Amino acid sequence: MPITVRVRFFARYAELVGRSEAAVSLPPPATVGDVVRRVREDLPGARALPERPLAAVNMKHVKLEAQVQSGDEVALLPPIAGG
Amino acid sequence: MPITVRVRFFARYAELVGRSEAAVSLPPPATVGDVVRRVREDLPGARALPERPLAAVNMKHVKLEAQVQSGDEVALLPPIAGG
Amino acid sequence: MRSAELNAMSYLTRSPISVDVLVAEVSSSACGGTCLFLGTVRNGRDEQGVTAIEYSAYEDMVDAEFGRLLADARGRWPEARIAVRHRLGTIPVGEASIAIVAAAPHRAQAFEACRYVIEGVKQRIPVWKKELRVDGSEVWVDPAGHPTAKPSHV
Amino acid sequence: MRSAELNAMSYLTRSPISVDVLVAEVSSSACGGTCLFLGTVRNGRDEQGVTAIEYSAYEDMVDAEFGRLLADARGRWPEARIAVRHRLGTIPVGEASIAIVAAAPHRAQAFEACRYVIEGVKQRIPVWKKELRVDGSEVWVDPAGHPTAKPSHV
Repeated sequence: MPITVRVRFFARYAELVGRSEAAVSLPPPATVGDVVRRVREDLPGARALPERPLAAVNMKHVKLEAQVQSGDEVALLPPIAGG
Repeated sequence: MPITVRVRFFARYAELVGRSEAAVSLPPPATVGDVVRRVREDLPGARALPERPLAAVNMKHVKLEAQVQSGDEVALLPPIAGG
Repeated sequence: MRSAELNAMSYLTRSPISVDVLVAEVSSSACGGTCLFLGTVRNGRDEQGVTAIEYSAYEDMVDAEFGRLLADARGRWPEARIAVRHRLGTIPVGEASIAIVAAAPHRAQAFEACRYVIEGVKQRIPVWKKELRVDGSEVWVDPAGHPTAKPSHV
Repeated sequence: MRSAELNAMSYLTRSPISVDVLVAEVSSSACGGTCLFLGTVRNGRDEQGVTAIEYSAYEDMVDAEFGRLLADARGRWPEARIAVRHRLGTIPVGEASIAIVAAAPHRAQAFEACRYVIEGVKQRIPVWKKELRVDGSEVWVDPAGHPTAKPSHV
């Protein structure tokens, strides 16, 4: 039973990938890093994303080693430039 | 030829002395400390002033050892409470 | 899509930030010191003909992360009253993109809490900016040359 | 007596302080960070039924000393733009007695310059305050239990 997560792209990453979100499925167990690798392989333009971007799961900052579960919202975040 | 300075009192010190200024004459050479001693001796109520108050001469903070000259404005300053 | 709505409960706004409103939110007779920080769009020595900056965000996460950041600040300065507003959209040079206000019984707490929050914003709050230049070009701002650095609290 | 006049060139005012005016005085497209400090009359845990504070000053010296203090600050942070206003007279609880604003290209300069000026005020600027209490009594405020301490810069 594969894990399916919703991946969201923001700012420059959304421009690079040409979309703001995608559904990604992969076999368990899977980490955020696995999601990133799958995205970079499967989505046109996603090769331009860094191999180790900032990431959040369900709106919390996480390391790329964090596990993901079906239904999670995984966000790939360009370098933060708020304020 | 005595030195004559204008002494100014502020806030609580003006209340203690019952006036906001006084002319003080004393023999040269004289320091701010000499002015304070003379004030405490001569003016009613001035005994209640501290022996070593904050002081300014011509609107600059000074030590009590600073020399005074005729025409100087010597101010005795209660503990600063600005802001 | 919930992130498109900027409602009254959000730390985000698309309108100019009112300093008066923010200061009023935190004012209290128990507080003797208030520190306000305003971040404004700059066209200075390090910029080249910037006319405005377009701010975008992962809006739901901004609100969640601001909630955690302010909870952290309140844990450190329990007596501080803190309010924050981040503006999104196109902001012209000279106008504020962020305002943080911290009121506290004593000034040291107010300064420290305010500074803590803006430093946290720079590390944690998922907002991005694109410089709009006089020549018509647009450039994403990559702060401080740490393009893939992780926030230190992760 | 010149000290009775509070003219436009003074750092002193007898009216409520306008934060907007002060921020506008320092704003510049080269400045990305602005830090404002407001000192407000407090009726908190450490006070007993304070309704207002009456501020008085050695007014000519306040202006002279503020000039020196701001020159010191500008020497340390040459890119900072700093404005300050101290209010005198009877100020009710919750209203500001002092406002200091520092704008600078980067936020650290703005915070540091603003903090430097308020710390200098507490040490150097000859202003005094008398608490007016609900029971009708009046008490001169002697800050921090150092009644005859000299400012450290003397």
